[in-house]
Amino acid sequence: MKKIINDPNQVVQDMVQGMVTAYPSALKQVPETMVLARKDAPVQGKVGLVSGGGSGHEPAHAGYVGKGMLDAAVAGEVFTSPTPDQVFEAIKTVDGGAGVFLVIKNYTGDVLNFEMAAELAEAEDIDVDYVVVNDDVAVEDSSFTTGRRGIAGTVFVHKIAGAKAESGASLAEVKKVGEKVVANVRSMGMALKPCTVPAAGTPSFELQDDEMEIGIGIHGEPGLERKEIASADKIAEELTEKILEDLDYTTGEDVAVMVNGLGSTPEMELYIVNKRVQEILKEKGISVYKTFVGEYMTALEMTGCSVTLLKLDDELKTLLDAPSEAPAFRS
Amino acid sequence: MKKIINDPNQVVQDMVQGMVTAYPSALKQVPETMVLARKDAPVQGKVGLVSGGGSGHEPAHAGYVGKGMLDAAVAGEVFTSPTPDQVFEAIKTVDGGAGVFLVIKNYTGDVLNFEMAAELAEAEDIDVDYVVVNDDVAVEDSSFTTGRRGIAGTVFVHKIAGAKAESGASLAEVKKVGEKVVANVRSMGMALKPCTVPAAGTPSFELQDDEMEIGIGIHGEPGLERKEIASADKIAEELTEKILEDLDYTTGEDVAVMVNGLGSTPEMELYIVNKRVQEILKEKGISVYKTFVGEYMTALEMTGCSVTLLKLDDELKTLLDAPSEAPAFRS
Amino acid sequence: MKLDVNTVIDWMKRTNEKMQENKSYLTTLDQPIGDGDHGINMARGFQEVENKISQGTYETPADVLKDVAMTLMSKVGGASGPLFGSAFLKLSTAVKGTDTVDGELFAKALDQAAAGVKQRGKADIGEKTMIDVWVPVAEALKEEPNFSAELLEDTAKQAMENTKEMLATKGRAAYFKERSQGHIDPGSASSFYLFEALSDVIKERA
Amino acid sequence: MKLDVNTVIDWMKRTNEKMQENKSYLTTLDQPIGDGDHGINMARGFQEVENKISQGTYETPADVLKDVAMTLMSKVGGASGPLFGSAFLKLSTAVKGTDTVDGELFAKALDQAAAGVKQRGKADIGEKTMIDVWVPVAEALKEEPNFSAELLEDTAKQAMENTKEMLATKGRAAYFKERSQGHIDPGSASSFYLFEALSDVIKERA
Ligand SMILES: Nc1ncnc2c1ncn2[C@@H]1O[C@H](COP(=O)(O)OP(=O)(O)O)[C@@H](O)[C@H]1O
Ligand SMILES: Nc1ncnc2c1ncn2[C@@H]1O[C@H](COP(=O)(O)OP(=O)(O)O)[C@@H](O)[C@H]1O
Ligand SMILES: [Mg+2]
Ligand SMILES: [Mg+2]
Ligand SMILES: [Mg+2]
Ligand SMILES: [Mg+2]
Repeated sequence: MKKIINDPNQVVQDMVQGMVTAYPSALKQVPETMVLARKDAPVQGKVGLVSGGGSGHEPAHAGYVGKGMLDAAVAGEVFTSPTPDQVFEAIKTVDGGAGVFLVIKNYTGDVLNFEMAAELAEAEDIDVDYVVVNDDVAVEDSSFTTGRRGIAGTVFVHKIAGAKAESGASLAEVKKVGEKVVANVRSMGMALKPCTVPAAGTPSFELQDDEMEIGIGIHGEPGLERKEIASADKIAEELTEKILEDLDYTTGEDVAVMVNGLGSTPEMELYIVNKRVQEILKEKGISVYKTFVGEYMTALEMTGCSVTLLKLDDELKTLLDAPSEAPAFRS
Repeated sequence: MKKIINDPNQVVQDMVQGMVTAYPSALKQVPETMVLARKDAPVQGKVGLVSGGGSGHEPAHAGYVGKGMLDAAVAGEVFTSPTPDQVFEAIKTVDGGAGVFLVIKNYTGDVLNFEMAAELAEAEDIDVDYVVVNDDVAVEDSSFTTGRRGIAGTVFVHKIAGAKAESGASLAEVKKVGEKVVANVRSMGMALKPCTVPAAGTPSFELQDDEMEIGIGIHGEPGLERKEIASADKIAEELTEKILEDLDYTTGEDVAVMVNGLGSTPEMELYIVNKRVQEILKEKGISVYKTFVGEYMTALEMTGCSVTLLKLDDELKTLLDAPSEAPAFRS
Repeated sequence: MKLDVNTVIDWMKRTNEKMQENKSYLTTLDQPIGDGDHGINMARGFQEVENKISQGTYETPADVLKDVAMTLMSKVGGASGPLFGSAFLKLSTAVKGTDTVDGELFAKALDQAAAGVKQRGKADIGEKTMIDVWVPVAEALKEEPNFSAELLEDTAKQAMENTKEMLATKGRAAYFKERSQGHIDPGSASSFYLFEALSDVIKERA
Repeated sequence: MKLDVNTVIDWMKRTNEKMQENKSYLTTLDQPIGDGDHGINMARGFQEVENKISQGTYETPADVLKDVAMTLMSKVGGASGPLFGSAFLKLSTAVKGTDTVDGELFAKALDQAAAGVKQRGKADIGEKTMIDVWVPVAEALKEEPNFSAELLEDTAKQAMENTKEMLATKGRAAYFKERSQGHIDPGSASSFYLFEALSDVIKERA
C-alpha cells in the first residue's frame, strides 16, 4: 500500500484537520468530533442541512459545506458510516430553529446511524426530517434487496436542497425538493482498478488486466458484471443507456449531466467519456442544461467513473444555478 | 495499460471535444485546432491571455479558460508542447487589439514553440509578450541547466495575470504582474507511482514498493532523489522546507498555499498533507491568506502531490480574489 | 452456566482479544462481498469497549452490557455498530437487576437481542447477516438452558459456516447477488468470535 | 554522393520507416531520462512528412526539405519538433537552387543545420542532445566531401553512442543530472536513424 498518510488509523482525523485549516473562514470543526460545519452555523431561521457518511469519498462531504449547500458534514471512518452521536452533534450545531434536514445515502449503515441520530434529536425537540438517496441504477430495486445505493447523484441533492434551504424554505419544502431530486436522478459507475482502505492495507477487490467492473459502488461493491475492458465510447454508452432505460428523460425540459471520477481517473479520461455522453443525449433529443466533469464523489483511489443524469424542471434549474460557497462546488 | 480511452492516438482530440461540449456556453473550439477559447473571444480592448502545453495536465490548461482568467488554451499531444501554428491560431483568436500575453512553462519544447508562435504573430503586427514560469525548486538553477521547470505555480500566474487583463490593464502591466507572480511563487512535488502516456502504453518510470521520488516534475522527470517512502508529515515538511529555503516568505504580508494532486492521489491525502503544511507555516509565523487543495496541474494518473507557496502583496491578493468564471477555478 | 459481573467483563476482554487477532481475517471476509472494513470496525469497537470497562466499576452484568452497547454505538458506525449496539442494549435490558445470570435468563436475553437486531436491520434469518448466527444460538440455548460451553461454540460455528452458501439480500453483500455465495458473512464471523469468547470464559470458570 | 530530388524523397520515406519501426524503442529511451514521448513524436512527425511529400510534386531537393521542415514544425511539437524543423529549414536554405547536391554542398548544409539547432536550442556539443550527433556528422563530412555511406552511418552511430556517458545539461534529461548518464539521448538516436536512412538510400543508388 503506497499512500501519503501518517497513521492508517488517523487518516480521518488528519484529513478533517487539513480541511478546516484549508478553509478557516468558511468551515469550523465541532470540538472533539469529526463534524465540519459552516463557520456561521447555526443560521437562525434557516433549515439546517446535514449530510455525511464514511470517509474516502472526498470532496464529499465536507467539501460541500458552505452557504447555499450543506450546513454540516459528518465524517465517519473510511467507508464506515459515522456514529449516531456524531450525527447528533452536527444536528445540534446547525439547528437554527427551523429544523434540520438530513441527506442520507442508501446504505444500511448510513440509514441506521442517521435514523438513530434523528431519534436522539427529536428527543431534544429538534425537528428532523430526511431523504434517502438511491440513484444507482446498477443494483436492482426489489423488495428483497436493501434497495439501490446512493452515489454521485447525492451531490445534486446537496446542491438543490441546500439552495432551497438557503432561500428560507421550510423543512417540509426542503424535503419536498430533496425528494424531487431523488425521483429524477439516476447514476451508474464502473471501475478499472480497485482502492485500498488505509487500515486494511490491501486492495478491496481484484480485476484482471483486461477486466472492468460495470455497476461498481463507491466502496467497491460491484453491481452488474465483470467483463472485458471496452473503449471509452462503449463505456459511456453502457452507463448512459442503462440510466435512460430506467427513467424517461425525454419528458423533462432539460438534464444536468455529471461525469464523476472515482479517484484516480485522469481528468482527460472523464472528458473523453463526456464526449460520448453528450453525443448520445444529442442523438436522443435530450437537451443538456449544465454539465459537471470532475471528482465529486470518489472512492479513495479507485480508477473508474460514474455518469449521473438529473431531469430538471424550472425549480430545479433555478436551485442548481443558485450561488454556492462550498469549497468543492462553487456556483 | 488500463485507461478509459478510445484510441491512444486520439486522446487529445476526444478530450477537447469532451471539454467544449461540457461547457458550450463558456468555451468554443477554434475550428480544426486543439485550441479552446472563451466563447466571447476576442474581447475588444482587452489583453488576450494564452497558455497551454502538452496535454495530460488537466484541468490545465483549458479548465482555466474563462472570464477573469485565460482567453485561450492550446492543447498539445500528451506531454508534448503544441506546435507554433496552433499557438498562433490561439493568439489570433484572442487578439482584441490590446496585444496578447503568453504564459509559458519553462520547458525547452514549450519555450521554443511559443516563441516561434510569437514571431509568427509579430509578423502579422499582433503585439505579443510573455512570461516563462519556473516555480519548481526541485531542480537547481544554474547557468548549466535548462533552468527550473514550471509546475503548479503556473495556475496562480493564470489567475492573477488573467484578473489583471480583465481589469483593462495594458500588455506591459499584465506582463509586470505576471513576472511579479513568477518572482514570488515556488513549488515542489513528489510521487509514489508513475503515469503512463497513452500512446506509449508503459509507465514512464519505475519506483519500488517502498520508494518515493522527491522533486518529481509533472511529466515524471525527477529532480532530487529517490528514497524510502515517508509519512505525510515528513513529506509535507520536506517539500515546504525546500520552498522556504529558496525564498524568504516572512517578508511578504501573507501567502497563498496550493496543495496539488498529480492525478491519482485521493483528495483525503491532499488534505492530510495540507494539515502539516499549515502547521509549519504557523510555526514559522507565516500567515496564510488563502488555500487551494485539489487537482490543479496533474500528470495523467501519477500518484503524488506538490506544494506551492505564493508570497502576496495587496495587489496580488486583490487579483487572486477577483472573479473567475473558468470551469476549473471559480472565484 | 452462571454469568456474574466479572464473567461478563472477562467475556468482553476475551472478545476484544479475538477481534484484534482476527482483524485482518474479518476484513478479508468483508472485501469480496462488502467494503473491506468489518475487521477494522470490530477491532476499533471492542478496543474501545475494553478501554471503557477497564476504567469503570460495575455492580451487575447489566451495567457492563449497557456500557458495551453505548460504546459500540458511539465508536463503530457502519452497519455493525448500531446492530451490535442494539444487541447488547437488549441483553442489558433483559438481565437488568440480576447479579448472576443463569442459563435460562441468558437464553431469553439472547432471544431478545436477536429480535433487536432483526428489528433494527429490518432483516430476517436466511439473508446472510449476523442474524444467522444470533438466532440459531438463541434457539439452541432456549432448548437447553443448561447448555455447555461446547454447545454454544459449536452452534455459533456451524451457524457462521452455514452463511457461506446463503444468498445475501440485506446489507452490502446483497449487491453481489449470486456472487455473495461461497463467502462467509463477515458479521456472522465476528458474532461467532463473540460467542466463542463466551465459551472460552465459561470453560475457564468451570 | 549526389542527392537529387528523388533521393531526398526516398531518404525521407526510409526515415519514416525507421521511425515507425523504432517508435517504441525511442520512447523507451525517453522514459528513464525524459517524458516518454520521443518515439511517438518522431513517428507522428515523419508519418506526416511522408503523407505530405507523397502528395506534392517537387523540382529540387530544397523544395522537399522545406516541406519536411514545415511539416515537422507544425506536426511534432515538443522540443524535437522545432529543433528538427530548424535543421531541415537550414538544409533547405543551404541547397536552394541546386538540382543535385554533391557531397561538399551537403556537408556545408549539414554544418548550417547543426548551427541552426544549436542556436534554436541554446545548447552546444557535449550537453547530451541531438547536437551531439549533428555536429560530429557535419564535421566528418566536411573533412571528407566524398564520404561513403558507411562513413556517414558509422559516424552517426558512434556519435549517438557517445551520448550515453554524457551528463545532460539541456532539455528534460538535464533534470536527471548524474542519473542521465548511462542512457543514450533519445534525440540523438532519432538523429542517427535519419542519417542511417540516408546511408541506406545512398547504398541502394550506388
Ligand atoms: N440489515 C442488516 N441486518 C442485520 N445485519 C446486517 C444488516 N446489514 C449488514 N449486516 C451485518 O453487518 C455486517 C457488515 O458490517 P460492517 O462491514 O462493519 O458494516 P458496513 O456494511 O456498513 O461496512 C454484515 O456482514 C452483516 O452481518
Ligand atoms: N536545448 C536543446 N537543444 C538541442 N536539442 C535538444 C534540446 N532540448 C532537447 N533536445 C533534444 O530533444 C530530445 C527530446 O525530444 P522530445 O522527447 O520529442 O521532446 P520533449 O523533451 O519536449 O519531450 C532530446 O533527446 C534532445 O536530443
Ligand atoms: Mg463500511
Ligand atoms: Mg514531451
Ligand atoms: Mg463493511
Ligand atoms: Mg520527450
